[in-house]
Amino acid sequence: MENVIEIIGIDKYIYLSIILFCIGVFGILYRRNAIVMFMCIEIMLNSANMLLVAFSTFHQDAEGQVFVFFTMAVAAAEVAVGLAILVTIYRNIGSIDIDKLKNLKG
Amino acid sequence: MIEILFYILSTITLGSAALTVLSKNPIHSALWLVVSFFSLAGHYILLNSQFLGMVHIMVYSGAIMILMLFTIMLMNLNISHEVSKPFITKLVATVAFCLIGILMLSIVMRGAQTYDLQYATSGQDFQSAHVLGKILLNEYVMPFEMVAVLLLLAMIGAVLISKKDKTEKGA
Amino acid sequence: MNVTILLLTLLVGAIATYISGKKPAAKVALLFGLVAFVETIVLICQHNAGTDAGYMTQWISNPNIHIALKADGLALALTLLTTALTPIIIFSSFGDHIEKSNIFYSLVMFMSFAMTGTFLAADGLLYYVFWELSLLPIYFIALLWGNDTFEVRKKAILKFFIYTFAGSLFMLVGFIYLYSKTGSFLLQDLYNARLTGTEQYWVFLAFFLAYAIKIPVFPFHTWQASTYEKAPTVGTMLLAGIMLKMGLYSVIRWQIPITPIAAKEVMPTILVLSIIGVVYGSIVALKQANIKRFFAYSSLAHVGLIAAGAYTLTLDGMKGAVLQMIAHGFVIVGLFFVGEIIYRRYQTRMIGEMGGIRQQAPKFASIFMILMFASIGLPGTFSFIGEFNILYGLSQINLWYAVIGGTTLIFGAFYMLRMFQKAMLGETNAKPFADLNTKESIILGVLAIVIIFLGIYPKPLADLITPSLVEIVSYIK
Amino acid sequence: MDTNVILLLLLVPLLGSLVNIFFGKKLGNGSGIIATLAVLISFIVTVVAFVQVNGTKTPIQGNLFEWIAVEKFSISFGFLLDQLSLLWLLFVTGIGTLIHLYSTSYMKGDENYGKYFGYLNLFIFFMIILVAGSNLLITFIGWEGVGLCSYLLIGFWHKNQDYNDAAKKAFIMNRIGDLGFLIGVFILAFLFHSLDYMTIKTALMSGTNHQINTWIGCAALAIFIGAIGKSAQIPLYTWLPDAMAGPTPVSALIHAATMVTAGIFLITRLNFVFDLAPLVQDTIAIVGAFTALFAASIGLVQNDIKKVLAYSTVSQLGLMFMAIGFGAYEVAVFHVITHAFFKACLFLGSGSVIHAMGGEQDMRRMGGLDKYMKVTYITFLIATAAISGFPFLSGFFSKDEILMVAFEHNKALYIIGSIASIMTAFYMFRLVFLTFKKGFRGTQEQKNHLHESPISMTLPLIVLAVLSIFGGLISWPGSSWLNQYLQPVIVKSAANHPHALGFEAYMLMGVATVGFLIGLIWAFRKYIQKAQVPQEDDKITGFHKVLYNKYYIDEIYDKLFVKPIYIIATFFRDVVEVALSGAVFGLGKIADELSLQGKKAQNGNIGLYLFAFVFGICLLLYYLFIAR
Repeated sequence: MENVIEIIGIDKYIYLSIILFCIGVFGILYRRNAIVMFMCIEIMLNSANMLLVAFSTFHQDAEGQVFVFFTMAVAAAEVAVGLAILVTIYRNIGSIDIDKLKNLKG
Repeated sequence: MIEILFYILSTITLGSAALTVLSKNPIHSALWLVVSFFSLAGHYILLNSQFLGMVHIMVYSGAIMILMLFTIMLMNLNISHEVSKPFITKLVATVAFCLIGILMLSIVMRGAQTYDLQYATSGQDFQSAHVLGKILLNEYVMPFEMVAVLLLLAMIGAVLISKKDKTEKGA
Repeated sequence: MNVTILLLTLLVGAIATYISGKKPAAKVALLFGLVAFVETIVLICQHNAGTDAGYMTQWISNPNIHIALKADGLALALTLLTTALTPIIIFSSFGDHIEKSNIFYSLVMFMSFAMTGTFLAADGLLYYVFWELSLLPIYFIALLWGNDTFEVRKKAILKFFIYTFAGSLFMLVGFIYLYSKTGSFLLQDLYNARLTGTEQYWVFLAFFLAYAIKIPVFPFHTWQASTYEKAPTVGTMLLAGIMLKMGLYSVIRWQIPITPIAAKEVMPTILVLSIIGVVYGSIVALKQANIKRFFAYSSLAHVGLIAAGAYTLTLDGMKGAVLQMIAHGFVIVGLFFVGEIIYRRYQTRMIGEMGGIRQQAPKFASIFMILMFASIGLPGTFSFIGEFNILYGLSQINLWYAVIGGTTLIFGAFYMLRMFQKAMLGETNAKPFADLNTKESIILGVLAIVIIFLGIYPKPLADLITPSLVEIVSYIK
Repeated sequence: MDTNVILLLLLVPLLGSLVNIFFGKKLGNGSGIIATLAVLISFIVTVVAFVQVNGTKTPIQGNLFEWIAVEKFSISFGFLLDQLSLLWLLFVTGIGTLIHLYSTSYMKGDENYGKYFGYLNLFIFFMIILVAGSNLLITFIGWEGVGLCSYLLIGFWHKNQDYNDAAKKAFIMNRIGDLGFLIGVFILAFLFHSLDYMTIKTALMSGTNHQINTWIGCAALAIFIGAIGKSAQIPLYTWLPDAMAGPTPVSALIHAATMVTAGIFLITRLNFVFDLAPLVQDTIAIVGAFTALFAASIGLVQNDIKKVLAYSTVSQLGLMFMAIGFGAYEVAVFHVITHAFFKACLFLGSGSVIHAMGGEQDMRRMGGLDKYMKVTYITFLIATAAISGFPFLSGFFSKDEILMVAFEHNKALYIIGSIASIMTAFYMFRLVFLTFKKGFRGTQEQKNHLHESPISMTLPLIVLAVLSIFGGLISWPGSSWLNQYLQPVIVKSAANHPHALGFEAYMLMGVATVGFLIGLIWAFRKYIQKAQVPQEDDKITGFHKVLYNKYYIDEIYDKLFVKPIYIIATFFRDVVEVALSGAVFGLGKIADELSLQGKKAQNGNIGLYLFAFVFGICLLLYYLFIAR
């Protein structure tokens, strides 16, 4: 089977993941709904994941994919805890608008 | 043929990601994100990482997104009562987006000119579930176990955090 | 016997004083102070006989830090100053009512320990630790037992603490840089570090900030007068008598030999600063109303001259500086004690509220006069030896330094005599002034004898310090 | 043996001083006797040493121990008793003994009687160190030491703040000179790597090193400044008249006979240095001449008996400096000695008068005292005649020699010196006439109190008067014993060539005598024939007032130096100190302010943090990948 990456070109994957990542960044800056921001974080994580997979294929090495594995696990844990926190916040102040979370004032 | 497939998938990925960000309604965002994740899984399969693609669908589209949707519904956020940010914020967000995008792209492009890319073709099997499993349980057994503990802890933590503090309320 | 025993004596003294309780605290402290003094004498005798009393052992292997104590003549001379003045200072406060006296005297002993350690340390980090350790007791002594209301003195004392501490941090940075270059904090290794001119320049500056504030060199002196004023007299004596000398000693021991090239380059600037300090301190002293502030500014002038001597980088200037350090230590402790004696009788430190004391207390007046003339460097007193050496060293560099620095002769006489006239002379004061009691006579008598004896026969001390200084000068060349 | 002589010489007065200071109260009147004996012993020792040195022609030398060591040389506690120092010691201890004796009566009843003698003995001790030191720094000990004693004795009655001011002024002005001295020491040390008189002399005599001449000049100038301070020359003379605040015997001993001549001594001691600095010598001569004239003109109108004598001292010292400036060291020394005799006599005589008058010093309140105090009057008259240049008294010879030397070198300075001499004759006889002649102008109470002083006071007067008469014999014109005696010490002397007493010399003597007569007659006409009495202070006008107020020099110094220093001191204290302190606090304030501003950025707005975060990442990326 021919190497897919050779046909498409690793650079295309890099560009794709960069743009995806930037969309994630943009979302985080653009939105103020905490859950949507979470989603954006997932997008960013996924862009990194995809690059890992692409390079794993590029180098014909499985280790990159192992890391994707771990990333997913960490992401899952993160989402679980993060959402729990959000729920608590919502329960306390009735909103998950991050502009209202100003208790971190110095 | 594969290239076309790649471009189609990429378009779906980027488009749905953008719609995730831009949708007013969080539920729509979530749904668009699911689309994005599915397309990413498509990329994985395109890259011959079928196992990873499946895991991705299960974890992200299955577990994580369901979790999020549930949360949204729990909070009754289906209507878009999010106050949109002021114009200046949006502008700055766009500027930041362009800036970081251009920066990263230019870095990569500069790099691309100088590197002579060598595509490795060993022909060996390196990404089947069989191989991955062996690596995970040999070389990476320690982190693997750690991840298990992490997930357990995350679960306990999530339960603990979201639990209503009865004693405090009672007092 | 080696120097660790001396240090341990002082440390144990501090602990024992604390444990002993309020009543006997002063006596216990005095006892340990005297023991330490005797030990110092023994050490000096040993040193003169040719035995090395130094001590060295690894402390931490990585980073490479040693407990290294170097007991050469220079260090021993300054140790002698510390251990000689400590009992005197402790004894001078006998009979004063001091709250929680065990803590107080314990802090005094601890400070003596830290300062002795600073003088003896031959490892950069150990030295730095001692250096900072000595700051803590004086901070508490001044803060808790000082004059004026707590809020007022807190401001002054905190300024002093932060100021000196901030300066020392630069020194620490300097040491860390040196360590990264040489892989050792040992004095000898640092001496042998071959630094380039620019590196030396920065290290020199880092050290200079620490020392200039401690000494203090004009214009880093602003903590001095207010701290002296607010601290209790015991604290002021410790500060002016010994602690200032830490800075001056360090200049000679650490700064100059480690960074000789930079020192040579910067020398004129620092000499000018020091000499400005001499003139400036003298002039400001003229118009001081509080006797402690007055002595503080006179100290500024004297210390400026000492710093100038140290920075001449010549054997004569440095020798003069060391001798003058010791002389100034004795004299200024005596003068502050004189101020304290007046305060005990009149409950004032304002020079304007004194006057006409000589008539009532001739003994006191005589000793005050001896101290005063010692302070202005009359030949035959110890101060003259140092002053002469310093001015001679300065004159060998550029005569004008000696001329301007020499104005201390004139200004010193001017402000001192003016103060003496206002405080002591004139019509008999209406308020009674009891002449010296036995304790006070002993203290002042001892100081006066030391000052005059060493003024006539300074050779033992000069011989003690000369070989070390010759070695240091050899690093400069 | 030599060391023992030196130790004996030094330690006896020191011991006397310590005993008197520590046990003075217990000794009572005994302290005066002890002190006098101590000086007497020193005098005897000096005489013995003098006889020995005069016989063997080799100086007595001794080093006690090493004192200060610097890199290139060391300074020992060494003493040198050669012809010059022995000569000086002779009259220091000799006159010292007499004045101690005088003081035992004069100070009787003072509450600090013991301390007074302690200080006086201490002074003798330091004076011996000054004179006998074998190197410059030992001399400097004495130099500062006598200044200290002068301070202590001027301010002896320390209840009076004016006296204390005078003492302080004396010490500080001396210190200005001392700085000059020290600078001179440094230059000499730099040039010769030694401070030993002998070593420097040898180095200079053998040396062919001509490029050091400028430095030699500087050293000479610096040392001359030291001498100016101690010997009260322009511009540092104002302390000496004020120093009259001390007890009169002190004025006689310290401020007339011994200490103030230390400047002459020092320059004579270092004559080999000054010989190489002709410019400095010229300066000395000019300064001396002008001081002589200046002080004499002030002396013309003073009404305080001691002030007149003080200005006369300054004037006479000026003449000595003039002689030194011409390189005629032995002439100056000669005048020092004769001056010591007659000026001590004058001061002691005035002390006797003041004693009799119960502390009154204003001549306008005196008059007609010759009837009450015969001995004082006669001795005073003799001394006055001597100082004014009455032919064949001691002052006539010494002053005449100075003027002769001046005539040889510089006619203008000769004229100035002569005018000063005429003025001297005038004000001295004015003093005598106002004090001793005509009727008594004081209160009745004072008149009843008038009495001749006791024998312990008149004896010194008589001895000194005799010395004033015959003191001139030691340097009889033409065959001077003094010149020969001092020959080993003085390298090159202007007066060394045996001047045959030619016509010129006789003519000058004649002129001097005429000058003396002019002064005498002027005073006689004014105060005896016309019986004038000086006006009260507030009636004095015109130039007379300027003179009476000493050309306002004190006021000028006050405005020019003292006041500005106080202003600067206040400025430093109130402005600079506050500013510096503010700068330090300012650093703290800046930190405080920064943190306040920084706190505002930490406003809890997560959106803002995120923006900052992203832009920070952008910067980092830019820096890491593009900028480098």
